[in-house]
Amino acid sequence: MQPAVEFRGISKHFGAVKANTDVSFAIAKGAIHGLVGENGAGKSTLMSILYGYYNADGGEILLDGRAQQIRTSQEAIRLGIGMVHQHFMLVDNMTVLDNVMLGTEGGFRLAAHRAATEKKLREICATYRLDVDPLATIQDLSVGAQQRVEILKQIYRSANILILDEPTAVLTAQETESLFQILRRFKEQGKTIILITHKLQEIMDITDSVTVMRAGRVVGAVQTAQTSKEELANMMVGRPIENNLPRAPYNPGKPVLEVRDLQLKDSSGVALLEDIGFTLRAGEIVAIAGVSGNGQSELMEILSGMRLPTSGAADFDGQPLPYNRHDADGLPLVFRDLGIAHVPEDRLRDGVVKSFSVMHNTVLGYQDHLKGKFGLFDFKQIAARCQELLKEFDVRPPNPDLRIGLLSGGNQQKVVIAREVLAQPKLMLVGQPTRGVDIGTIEAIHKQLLALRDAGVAILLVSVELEEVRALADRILVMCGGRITGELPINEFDTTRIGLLMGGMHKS
Amino acid sequence: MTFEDLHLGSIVVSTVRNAPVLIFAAMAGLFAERSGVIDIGLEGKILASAFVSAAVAFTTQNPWYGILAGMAVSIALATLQGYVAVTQKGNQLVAGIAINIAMSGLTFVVAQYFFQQGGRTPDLGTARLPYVTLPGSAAVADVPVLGWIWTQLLGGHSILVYAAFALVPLVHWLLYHTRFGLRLRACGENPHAADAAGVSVERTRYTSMLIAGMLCSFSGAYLAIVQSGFFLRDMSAGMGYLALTAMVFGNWRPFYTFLGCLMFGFFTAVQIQLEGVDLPVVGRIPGALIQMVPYVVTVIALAGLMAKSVAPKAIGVPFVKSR
Amino acid sequence: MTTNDMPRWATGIVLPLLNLLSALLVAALAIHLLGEDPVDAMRILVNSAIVNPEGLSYTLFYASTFIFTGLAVSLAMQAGLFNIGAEGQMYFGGLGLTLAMLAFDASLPWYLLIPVGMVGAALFGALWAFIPGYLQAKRGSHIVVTTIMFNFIAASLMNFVIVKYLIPPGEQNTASRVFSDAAALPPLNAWFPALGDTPLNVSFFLSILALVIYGVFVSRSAWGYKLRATGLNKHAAHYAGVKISAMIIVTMLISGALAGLGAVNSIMGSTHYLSLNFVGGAGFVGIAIALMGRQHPVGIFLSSVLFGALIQGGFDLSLEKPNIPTETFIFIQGLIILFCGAMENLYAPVLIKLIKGKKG
Amino acid sequence: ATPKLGIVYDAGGKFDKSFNQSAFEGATRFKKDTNINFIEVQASSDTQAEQVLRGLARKKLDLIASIGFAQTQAVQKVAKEFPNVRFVLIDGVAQGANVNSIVFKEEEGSYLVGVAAAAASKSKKLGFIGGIDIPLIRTFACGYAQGAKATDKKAEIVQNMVGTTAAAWNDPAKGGELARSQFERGVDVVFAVAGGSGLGTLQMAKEKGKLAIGVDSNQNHLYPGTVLTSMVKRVDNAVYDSFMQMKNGTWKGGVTAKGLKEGGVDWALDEHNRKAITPEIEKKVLGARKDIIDGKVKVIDIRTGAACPA
Ligand SMILES: Nc1ncnc2c1ncn2[C@@H]1O[C@H](COP(=O)(O)OP(=O)(O)OP(=O)(O)O)[C@@H](O)[C@H]1O
Ligand SMILES: Nc1ncnc2c1ncn2[C@@H]1O[C@H](COP(=O)(O)OP(=O)(O)OP(=O)(O)O)[C@@H](O)[C@H]1O
Ligand SMILES: [Mg+2]
Ligand SMILES: [Mg+2]
Repeated sequence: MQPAVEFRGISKHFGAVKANTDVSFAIAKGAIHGLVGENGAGKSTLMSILYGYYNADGGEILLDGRAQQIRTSQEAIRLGIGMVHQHFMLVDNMTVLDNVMLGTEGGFRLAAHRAATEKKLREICATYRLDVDPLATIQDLSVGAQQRVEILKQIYRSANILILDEPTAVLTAQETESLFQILRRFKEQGKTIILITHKLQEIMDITDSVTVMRAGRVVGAVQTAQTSKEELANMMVGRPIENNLPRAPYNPGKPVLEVRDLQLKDSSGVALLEDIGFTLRAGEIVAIAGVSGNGQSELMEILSGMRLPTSGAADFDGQPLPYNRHDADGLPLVFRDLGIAHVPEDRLRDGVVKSFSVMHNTVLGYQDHLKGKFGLFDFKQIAARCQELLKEFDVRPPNPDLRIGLLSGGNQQKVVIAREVLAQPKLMLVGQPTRGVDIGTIEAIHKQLLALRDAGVAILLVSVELEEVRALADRILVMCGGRITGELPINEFDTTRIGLLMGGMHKS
Repeated sequence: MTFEDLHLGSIVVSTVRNAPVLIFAAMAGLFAERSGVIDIGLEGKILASAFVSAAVAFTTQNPWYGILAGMAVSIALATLQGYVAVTQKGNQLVAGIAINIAMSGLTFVVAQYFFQQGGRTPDLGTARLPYVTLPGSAAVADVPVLGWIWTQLLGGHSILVYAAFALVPLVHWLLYHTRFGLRLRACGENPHAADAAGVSVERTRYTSMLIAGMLCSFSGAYLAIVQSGFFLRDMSAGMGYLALTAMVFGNWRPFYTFLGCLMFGFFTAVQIQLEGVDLPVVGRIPGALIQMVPYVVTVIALAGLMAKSVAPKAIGVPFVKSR
Repeated sequence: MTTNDMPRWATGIVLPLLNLLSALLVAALAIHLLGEDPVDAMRILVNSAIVNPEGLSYTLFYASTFIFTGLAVSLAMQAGLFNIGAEGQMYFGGLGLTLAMLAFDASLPWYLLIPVGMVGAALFGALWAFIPGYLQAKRGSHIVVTTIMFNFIAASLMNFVIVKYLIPPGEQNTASRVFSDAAALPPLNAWFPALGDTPLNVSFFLSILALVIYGVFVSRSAWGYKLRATGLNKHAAHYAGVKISAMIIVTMLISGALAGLGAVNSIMGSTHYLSLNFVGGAGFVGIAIALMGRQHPVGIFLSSVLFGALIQGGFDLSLEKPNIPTETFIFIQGLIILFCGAMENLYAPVLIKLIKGKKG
Repeated sequence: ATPKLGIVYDAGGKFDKSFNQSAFEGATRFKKDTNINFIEVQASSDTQAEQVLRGLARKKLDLIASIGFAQTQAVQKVAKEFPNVRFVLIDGVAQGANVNSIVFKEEEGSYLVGVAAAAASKSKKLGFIGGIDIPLIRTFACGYAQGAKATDKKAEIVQNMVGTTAAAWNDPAKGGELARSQFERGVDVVFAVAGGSGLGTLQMAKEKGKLAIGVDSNQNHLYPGTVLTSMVKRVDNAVYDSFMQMKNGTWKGGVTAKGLKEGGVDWALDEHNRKAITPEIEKKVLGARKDIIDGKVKVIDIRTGAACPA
C-alpha cells in the first residue's frame, strides 16, 4: 500500500540554523505515527513544512504516492491535512464556533451556515465526547478546553492527515486519555495521525511506528511494538536517561513559608482561592498537584508578589510578606529581595522578553542587583556571568547574544531556571518547569531542583505531571476549585487517591 | 447674549452635518486597524482625496467624477500603506506619518501648479452635490417640531450625509456577520490563527486597506465638495487624527466609534454656540478657552467613563511566519 | 539569509543610502515636472544646507530642536508609549521658559538665567506630559488619544495666555516681550566666526549631550533596561519587579521634559521671545525622527540633521528657483520618511543576493 | 538707477487670501507699471524671518518690505545691522531710522462695514468670524461693533473664532459651519476676517442667501449679490507706494498709520455689490466715512489698551 505521507530529502535552514537536513521517512495510511526528538531537533519545522507554513529549501513531499507542492496552509487544508499547533492557533476574543468557521465559512453571510455549523459541532462533541460549548469565548476556556477546540476544528474539517504538535503538554492524565480515545477513533476511520510528544510513555501507549530526530536529521525509525522507552530515549539523546534520580534523605529544616488563610476573589467577586494554608520548610520540595485552572497559578502569583490576595497572610522567614498595599506594582522585586525566586509557568508571557538577547534575559528581575555606578551595567561582567551559566546549565546554543526567542522552548526554560537558581534564593517557586521540554532537559532540570533542595532551599512546585511530582516531591498538596483538598507524603503516593482529590473529593 | 440663546436644535443639526467627515474616516480606520494595520495616515488620505475630488470636480464640472477620482487616489495611498505593512513588513506608523507629511506638501504643489491660486482650487460653483429635499417638505415645513425634524434634521443634507449614517450599520454587518468580517477580525487579533485556518492574511489586509482607502476618500470629498466648495491647502485641519481618536474612543467598534464621531460633532457645535455666551456660574468663557471644549470633554470621557480601551492584539505588527 | 544576519555595513549604510537615493529620485522627478533642473536643484540644496558654513550652521540649529523632540518621542516609544504630544509639550515648555525669563531676566546673571530657563522649560513640558501619562497608567486612557487632545488643548491655552497676559501693551505681535540679553544662549559664532550670523548656539552641544545620556541610559542602565522591558513585554516587566504605572508616568515626565527643552533652542537661542505657534510642527517632526532613527541616538542625530538640512536647503532653493515652492520640501520630507523609515528593506533581497553571489 | 527690491511674506504665504496676498498684488502691480523686478521669499518662522532679512540685506537690496507683525523683531534687529538698507514693515512697529512701519487703522474700515451691515440687516443680528483670537482680529471686531452700534443701538453681534492654531486660517469647512450656525441664530450679515477660512463663510452666505462681508482685498466679485461689501485694507497700495517712493527717491522712515483719510482702509463699492448696497445704506456709510475723515467720529482702537466700547 502507498504510504499516506512520505518525506524525501527535506531540508530547511533558518539563517545558520539547519532545522531539517535531508529528512526522509514514510507514514503508512491509517497509522498513528510518533515523532520524537530533543527540543530543537526540527520536529515542528518538519510538520510546518508539511502544513505549508514553511517552504522547504529542498526535498519533496509525497501524499498517497503523488508529489505535492504545498506552499500555503490553504493548499495543505485542501489536501486534507490538518494541524494542531504547539501554540494554539485560536482567536482569543472569538467564540469556539467562530474559530471553527474561520476559513470554512461556507458563504459570504455567516448566518447562512452558522446554525448548521453549531449543530454539527454539538453532534461532534457528543460523538467524540468532547466537552466544549460552541458558544463559549476562547479566552474564557481552560487550556485543556482550548486544546479540545483545536481537535474539534480538525474533526469538523474532516482532515485525513492530522498533525498534533505536542498536544498533551498541557493536558492532565485524564484529558490525555480522552484525547487518545479520539485518536483511536480517527484511526478506525482510516485517518493518518502524526503525533509529536516528549512523553515516551504516550508513544508506547498509542503509536504504531516512531521516527526519532536529532539535530535536524532522522536518527531512527522503528515499529513501536519492537522498541522500548529506554531505547527511544537513548536514540534521542545519545545516552541512557536515568529514571529515578538519586536524592538525599528527607530532612526538612525550619519553616520558610507559612501561609495562613489566603483568599482571592476576582473583580466580580468569584472566589479563586479559599482558605489556603500550609507550611513549607527549608530543604523540602512540596508539590501542588491538580488539574490546571484550579488556583495553582493564582497561588504562585500571590506568593511571588505578582498579585495581591484579597485577604490572608503569609510569613516568610518569620516575617509577614508585605501584602498591605493597594497594588502589586513592583512587589515582585520586594519578594525577590527577600529571597524568593520564581520560575513562572508561562515563560513566554512572564519569564522572558522574547526580543532581548539571552544575556539580557539573565538580568531580568535582578537588574537592580547587577547595576553598578550611576545605575549602569557592567556588560563585560554580565556577559561572563551569562557565559558561565549557559555552560553550567547546558543551554544550546551557548550564545549569550542570541535573541532568546530563537531558542527552543526547553532551552529558554533552562535560561530562566539558571537565572533563578543563581540568585541563591531561600524559597523557589517553580511552575510547570518541564512543560514542552525534552527528556534530556527534564532530567537536567530535575537534577538542578533536587540539588537546590539538598542545599536547603525550600521549593514549591506546581505541576500537572504526576510523574514529575513523584520524581521530585517530598510532600504533595492537591488543589481543586481554589482549595487544598488534601495532603500526602511522597511515600503514600497513590495515583488513584490523588486523582480523587484533584476531582474535589475531600480528605476522608 | 444669554444662556437661553443656546440653540439646541441648531446644535443637533450641526452635529449631524459635522459628523460625516469623521464617520467616513473613522470607519476607514476601523477596517484598517481591525485587520491589524495601524492607520495613522487617515489625515493624508483625507487631504489627498479632498484635493483630487475638488480638482476633478472643477475640471469636469461634475462632482461624481470628482468623488471617483478622489477615491482612486485615496485607494492608491491605502494600497501603498498596505504594501508597506503587508509586503514590505515595514513600520506602519512611519508609513502613515510619511503619507500625511507628503500629502500636505504635494497637494499644495500640485494645486499651485495647475490652478495658480496659492494651493487652492477654483470655486466648484455648481459642481457640488445637491441637498436632498425629502418628499413633502413643503407641506410640513411650517408645522412646528415635525417641520423642523423633516426639513432640517432629516432632510436638507447632502447625499453623503445619509451615506455616512447608513455606513455604520453596514460596517457593523460586514464586520460581524460576514465571512470577510470574520477573517478580517481574525487577522487583526491573531494572524497566525487566521493563517493556520487557511485564510490569507495578506489578501485580507490588502482588501481591508482597499476599503479603508475608499471610505476615507468620502471624507475628503465631503470636506471639499460638500462643506467648502473648493480645496484649500491643509484643509483637513486634523480631522484624520480626530477620527483616529473617535475610533480608539469607540474601542475599535463601529457603533461606539460612531458615537465618538457624534460626540466630536456635538461638542464642536456646542463650542460654536457657547462662544460669547454668558453661562451661569462661570460667566463668559474666553473664546480661546472655549475652543478646547471638545478635546477636554474627550479626555474626561476617556478617563472617567470608558473602560480600558482594548486594541486589536496584532495591530501594527507585521505578519511574519517565524518565532 | 534575512536582514537580521546581513553584515552591519549593509544594513547600516548601504540600505539607508539606497533608500535615500530612491526618495531623492522621486523628488527629482517632481522637480523636473515643475520645470526645473533636478541636478541643479540638488546642487543648490546640498550647497546651502551642508557645504556653506552658514547654511550648515542653520541646518544644525534646526537639528538641535529636532533632536530634543525626537528624543522625547523616542524615549516614550522605548516604553511602548506613542507620545504624539511632543508638539504641545514643547509649546508648554516654551511657556515655562518664558515665565521664568519674564520673572528673572532683569535680576539674574546669564549663568543662572540659562539653567533657570531650562528648568522652566523642562518642568512645564513634563507637566504637560504628566496628565496623559497619569491617565494611561492609572485609568488606561489611550495615550495616543490623550496626547493628541493635549496638543489641541495646549494650543488653545497658549493662545489665551499669550493674548491675554503676555503681549506687551500697545504691541501688535502675538508674542511676549523680548528678554534681556542675559537670557540669550551663547551663539557658536562667537567661537567660530565662519558660521556667520546664525542662531546656532550652545544648545546644539546640549542636544548632543542629551543624545549621549539617552544612549547610555537606555542601553546600559538598569533604568533603561526596565524601560525597554516595559515596552517589549509588560507582563515580564511586572514579573521583573518594574512598577509599571510609575514607569509610565516617569517616562512621560522625562519625555515631556525633553520636548519642553526643545523650546530652549528656539526661544533662548534665537527669537528671545515666546510667540504664538512658535513650535511650528517641530513636535510632529520629532515623531518622524524617532521612527526614522529607530530610537537609536545615532539614528536620531542623523535624521534630525537631515530634516534640518531639508528646511534650510529647501528654503534657499525656493529663493533661487521660484518655480519650486517651499511646500515641495514638505513632500520630499514625506518621501524620505517613507523610503528610509517604512520601506527600509526595499532593496534587502537584491542586496542579499549580491552579497551571497560575491561570497560564491 | 533702478532700485533693488525685496518682499518677505510671513508664515501665511503669499496666497493667504489676506495681507500677504495683498502685498504680493501691490508688488506685482508695481512691477507691471515700472518693469522693475523684485525678489520674494516666504519666512515660515521667526527665526527664518531674521535669516532671510539678513540674507537679502547682504545682497545689498535697497528696500525690503516685510509683511506681517510676526516680523517685527526680525526687522528691528536686522535694520540695526544694515543701516544702508531700508525696510518697510507692514502691520507692526519697529524702531530704526531706516524702517518705515506702516500700520493700518483697521478699526476705521471695520467701522464702515459695521455701518453697512447694521443698515442692511433686517434681524439686527450681525455676525463676526475671526481666524484666531489675537489683538489684530479683535481690532476688526471692535471697529465693526462700533459702527454697527452707532447705526443701530439695538444691533447685536455674535462673534466666533475659527481656532487657535495656524490651521484656523485654512479651515473653510469650519468657517462655513460657524457662519451657518450664526445664521441659524438669526444673523443675516456676517463679517469674516479669517483668511482662507473666510472663504467658507462667504460661500455659506451665498448658499443660505444671507449677506457676508469680505476682508483685506476686495472680495465682492466672489459671490456677487451676497457679498455685501469688503473691508479693504490697502496693503497693496502701501507696498506699491513704498516701492514707488524708493524709485523716485522720496522714501522716508518713521511710522505711518493709514486710516480712511490716508486711503489705507476703506469699504468696497463696485459693480458686483452695487445692487446689494441700497442708496440708504450707501448714504449711511458715506456719512460715517466723512465723519471719521473729518475727525467728528473717533473710532476706538483697542490696541492702544482701550476697552472696546461696543
Ligand atoms: N522561524 C525560525 N527562525 C529561526 N530559527 C528557527 C525558526 N524556527 C525554528 N528555528 C530553529 O530551528 C530548530 C528546530 O526548531 P523546531 O521548532 O523545529 O524544533 P522542535 O523539534 O519542534 O523543538 P521543540 O521540541 O522544542 O518543539 C531550532 O534550533 C530552532 O531554534
Ligand atoms: N484565503 C482567503 N483569505 C482572505 N480572504 C479570502 C480568502 N478566500 C476567500 N476570501 C474572500 O472570500 C471571497 C470569496 O472567495 P472564494 O470564492 O474563494 O470563497 P468560497 O469558496 O466561496 O468560500 P469558502 O472558502 O467559505 O468555501 C473573496 O472575494 C475574498 O474576499
Ligand atoms: Mg516544536
Ligand atoms: Mg473556497
